[in-house]
Amino acid sequence: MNRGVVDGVVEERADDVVAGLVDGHLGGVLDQVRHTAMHLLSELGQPPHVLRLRAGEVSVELEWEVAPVPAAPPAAATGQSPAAVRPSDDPATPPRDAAPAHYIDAPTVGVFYRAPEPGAPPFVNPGDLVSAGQQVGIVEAMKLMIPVHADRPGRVTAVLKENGESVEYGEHLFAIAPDEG
Amino acid sequence: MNRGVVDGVVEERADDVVAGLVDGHLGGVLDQVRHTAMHLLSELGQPPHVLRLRAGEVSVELEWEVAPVPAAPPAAATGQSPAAVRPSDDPATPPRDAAPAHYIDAPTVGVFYRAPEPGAPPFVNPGDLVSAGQQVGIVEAMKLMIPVHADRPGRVTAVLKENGESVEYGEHLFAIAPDEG
Amino acid sequence: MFKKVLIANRGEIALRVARACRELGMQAVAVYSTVDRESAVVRYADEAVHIGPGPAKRSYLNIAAIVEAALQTGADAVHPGYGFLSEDPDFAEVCQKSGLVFVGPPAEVIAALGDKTAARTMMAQAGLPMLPGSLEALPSAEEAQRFADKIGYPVIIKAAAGGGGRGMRVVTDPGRFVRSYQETRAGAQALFGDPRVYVERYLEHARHVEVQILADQLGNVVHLGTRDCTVQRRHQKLVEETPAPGLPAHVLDEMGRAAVRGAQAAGYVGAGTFEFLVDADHNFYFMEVNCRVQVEHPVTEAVTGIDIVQEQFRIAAGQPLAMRQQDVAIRGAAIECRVNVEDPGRQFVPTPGLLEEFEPPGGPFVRVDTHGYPGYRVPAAYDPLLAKVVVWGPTREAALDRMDRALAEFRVRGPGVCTTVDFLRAVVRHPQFRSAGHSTAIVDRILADRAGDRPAD
Amino acid sequence: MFKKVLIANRGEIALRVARACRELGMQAVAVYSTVDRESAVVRYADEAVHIGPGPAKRSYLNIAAIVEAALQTGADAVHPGYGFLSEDPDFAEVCQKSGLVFVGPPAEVIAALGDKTAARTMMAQAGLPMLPGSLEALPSAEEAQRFADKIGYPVIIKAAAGGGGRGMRVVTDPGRFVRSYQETRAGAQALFGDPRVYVERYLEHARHVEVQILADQLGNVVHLGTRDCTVQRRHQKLVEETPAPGLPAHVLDEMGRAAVRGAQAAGYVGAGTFEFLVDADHNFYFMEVNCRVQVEHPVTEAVTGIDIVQEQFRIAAGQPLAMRQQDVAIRGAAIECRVNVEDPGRQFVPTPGLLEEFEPPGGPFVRVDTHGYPGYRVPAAYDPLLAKVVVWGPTREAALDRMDRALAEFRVRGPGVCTTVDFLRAVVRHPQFRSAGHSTAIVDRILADRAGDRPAD
Repeated sequence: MNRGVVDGVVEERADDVVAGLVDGHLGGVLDQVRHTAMHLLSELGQPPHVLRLRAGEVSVELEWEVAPVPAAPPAAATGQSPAAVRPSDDPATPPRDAAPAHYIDAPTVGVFYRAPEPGAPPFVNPGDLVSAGQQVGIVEAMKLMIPVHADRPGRVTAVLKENGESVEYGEHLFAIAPDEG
Repeated sequence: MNRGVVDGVVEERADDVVAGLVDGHLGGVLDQVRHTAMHLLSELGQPPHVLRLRAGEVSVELEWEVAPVPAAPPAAATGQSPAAVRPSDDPATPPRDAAPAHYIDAPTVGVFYRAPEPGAPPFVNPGDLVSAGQQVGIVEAMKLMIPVHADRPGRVTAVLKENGESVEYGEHLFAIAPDEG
Repeated sequence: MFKKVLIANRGEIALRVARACRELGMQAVAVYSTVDRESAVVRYADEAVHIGPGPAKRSYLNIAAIVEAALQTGADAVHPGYGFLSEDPDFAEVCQKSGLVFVGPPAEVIAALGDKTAARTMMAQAGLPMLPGSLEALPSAEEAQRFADKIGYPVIIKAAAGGGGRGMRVVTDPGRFVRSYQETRAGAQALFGDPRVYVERYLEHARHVEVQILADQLGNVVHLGTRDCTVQRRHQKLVEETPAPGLPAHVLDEMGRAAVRGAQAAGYVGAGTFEFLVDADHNFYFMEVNCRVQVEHPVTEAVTGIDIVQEQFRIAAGQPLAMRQQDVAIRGAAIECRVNVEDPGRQFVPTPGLLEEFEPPGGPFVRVDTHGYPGYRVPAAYDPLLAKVVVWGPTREAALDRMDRALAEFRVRGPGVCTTVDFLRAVVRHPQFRSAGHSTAIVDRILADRAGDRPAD
Repeated sequence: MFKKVLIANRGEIALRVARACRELGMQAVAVYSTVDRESAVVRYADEAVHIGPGPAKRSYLNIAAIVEAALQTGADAVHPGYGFLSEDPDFAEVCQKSGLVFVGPPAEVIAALGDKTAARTMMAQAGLPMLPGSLEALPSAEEAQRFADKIGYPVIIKAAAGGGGRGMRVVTDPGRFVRSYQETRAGAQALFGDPRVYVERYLEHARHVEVQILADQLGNVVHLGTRDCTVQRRHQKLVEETPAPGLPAHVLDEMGRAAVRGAQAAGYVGAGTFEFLVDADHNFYFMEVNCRVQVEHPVTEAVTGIDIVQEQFRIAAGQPLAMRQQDVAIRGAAIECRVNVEDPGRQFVPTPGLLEEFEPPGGPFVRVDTHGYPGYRVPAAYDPLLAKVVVWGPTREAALDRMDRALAEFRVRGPGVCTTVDFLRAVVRHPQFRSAGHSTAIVDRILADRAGDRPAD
């Protein structure tokens, strides 16, 4: 599960709000702002640690302290308290600018092979550039040779499984970095 | 489930207040802002440690001292929010100085009688002053006449059960106000 | 017995099988799809293998992935549960070829009984009573119509490759026969990739009664009595009970003996179910054989004291049956209610979601099989069965009172989550059900009554 | 039957009784102390009355408050459960005088059997086997010593008003007899307000075996077989099972018949238990009668299919027993483990508190009786029993394997909360227990073993 830090900002054109104030609809604006805030939170796959929302004269600002994860939270608690589901996002760490590593995963349960046949050179090695769709490995399941393809171009930064190793569905096989070359 | 100390501040520049008082508008805004803040809190799955809410000249700022979050018990997962469990968070309410009403409760399950015997005048009536230890009623359980005593001096402000009414253990029988006379 | 068993299923039955493994001292391997990562059996089993994404086609129906998982974990047997691959002869065969014991009948038996016309022929030869109908598929509309006219209407047109109530059409008006025939063939082609259909007399208001059998590899077969599964909605069973109420003992005995004959004729091995239709005069007719453990097997366990899943393992391990027919004693009555996450008020639309509160019933003579737990998020990807509440009583009446008590105790709460608990209570309280005078029509009647009560929404 | 029943108890047994009320179509009234405000039976019952503060003396032992609550709510019967007022003849009498049916034996029967010397005399006259001992209280130390010397050491000095293992002393050395005699008298005076003591031969390594009986108001008495309660710690039962293992069938039958004779002699009415000690040669000796439903009654229900609490109500309502002795059939074996909130690692100190996580076991042939639920706060005021896990199996071995499986499933977690689950697993896995070669010494042995394993803390 990706655990980034989100920072949401929404703006409305101030004159609408001023109009709202003049018409004495400030409560309505407040409601709109509140609803927008909740809506935003509900849409974020990941709870933010800061939320700032301003609509002209009306603004909301929320900050969540990063709480330590309760030891073995009861199942009932999981997914309910935003802070609880985030292990240890350190607020000190600046938001990453570098794109996170991308992985090529096992398409099925089976045995992972790096080369088309025993003795042959591997499809790819660390440092190689790969293009989208290029075959980078094989997973054998019940005598079926299922090709593993790169789903995007990039540079192979790591091979995460041994040749001939058993893998489950979805296990990371390769790490890929977008190529800046 | 106390999640920490609450620190509520409401900032208003005096002239705004005057302005508010003059057109009576600001007071309404203040209320709306407060309600919006409480509403917002009640909607958040996880209490923030900072909440700032501004509407025009009115702003609310709340900060919670962060306490380690205990694993929420399933029971607490029933939509309870800090606001819901701590109504006293309301920053707009001044701390009460008036002592809360005191109650004299039923000492057992039984039938409540206000008078020593049928036709006799009641031990006490609303408005009466009572002294600590004074008998104010009877609860009959299995032919046992169990006296009800005032456990502190004060003025009877209300009789909360009818003569001859069935009561459970601990039910309020009388309301007592400390006597300022 | 086996050292390690891979459970090729999910939900409550996967947990049920894992419990049997524990009790028999065998390790259990769970397989799971991505959305089942948090499922009860995954945290229960000794090992768990992630075999694919949510869609069953790529996980619980993915033969290669499952067999591969079994080989990787060193399992020596595979239990298929019910549904999914449990009656897929190819899966059984691949397991056998891969050196894994498939806990179920041999592939060829599954194949033979899976073809409804072949099964009908086999059982007719074994002397089981049949509804008037064609033993062969009827390839031409004319031939089929002639046949239907002969046996008399209403008739039902069924897919040879069908089963479980899918791909059937009832015809009352001879004038509409040809059209229905063509529709059914088209549907059969679409559903099962096999257009063959056959025709038989249709019974209205029949009771669905099935017989549980156990057959070992040495040819010993016993039956464990009957189950009535008449309370259905769109061919989905909601309430099952044993013994089948309102039928004379000699009829129940005849059905049991017929099932045993049929199993012997088919060379059946394992736990299986023979389904019959019973008409108002207590005549019974063979319908089909289910080559798996049934959802409703616990009611039979409750009255016989026989653990059917454990017996499946013993049989698969080559052990002879421990009991003879005269050792099988039926005590009292048992009822099962299937609690689904569905909203009966909205045509039983599934209502998956997070179970914030989950407290199943307990106490005397109550058994609950469920994969639910507080905090479990019911995925939308699979069938809505959440829990089976099973009660036993010395009499059917006592069991019904107990079921009503138990259902009332069931606490399930979560955003957007509904269950069928209240609806099931309405069923077990319904006078027609209590008097065992019900037919397959009872669910629609209750729904109509409730619709009457409910303000239109 | 009754219209409304007041349940004069708390915890799992109050819920057990409330369930029986539901199943029999009777309304249930719960009574609760302040600390039990959130208890399961309060939310389960049709009505609940707050009868007093936490201390039992002012709530669950408060006769006036409970009877008053019954009258206020219009109850026509009172079920006392076990413990608290269940064997208090005064309570039974006040109920009767107040027009409430007391679900238990008549007050005078409770009184007669509550006096251990009177009970011993009665049962000796009824021909039940007795340990060599005094039928009368022995008022003087000299007389008592003479008697002890006659029957031979070791002897045990017991309070006439005692029971449940309280107020007893074992004497091995005749030289210490007089001192122990005086200590026991003093203790009896303090505990029961009655100094009378008697002396009997003391059996070491005996088995505790009891017989469950049912007696109606017409004098019909049946027994429901035996229960072995040998696994105890400080006279507190931890594990119970039926039938009592390792005893020949004819001995079990004799014990059953003896209990029936004793019940008839006492004019017993209701459900009751006759406790015996059994020595290594399978001789059994009458100990005492419990005039209430036992904590461990579910194991008997599991093998007989008879709902003992429902039978209590039928008997109290004046109905004749529905079964004769020959109708009582014992099927298989059943075991109960008492799960307490205690820390076995710290001399079983109680560990009450909030149950953040609470998931009892389920599945085939498992029954759980508990008042626990997720979010329940176990109060410190009462006994630490949280749940009873009961399993059934066709054999004792199968039941033991199932119990191990079930205990492993039990999830209880909360700040400071410990349970005896792991300790109970150690018991049911212990070779001496599995071979039924255990005596009352087994608990201390296991504790010693575990102390050895555990790093000192």
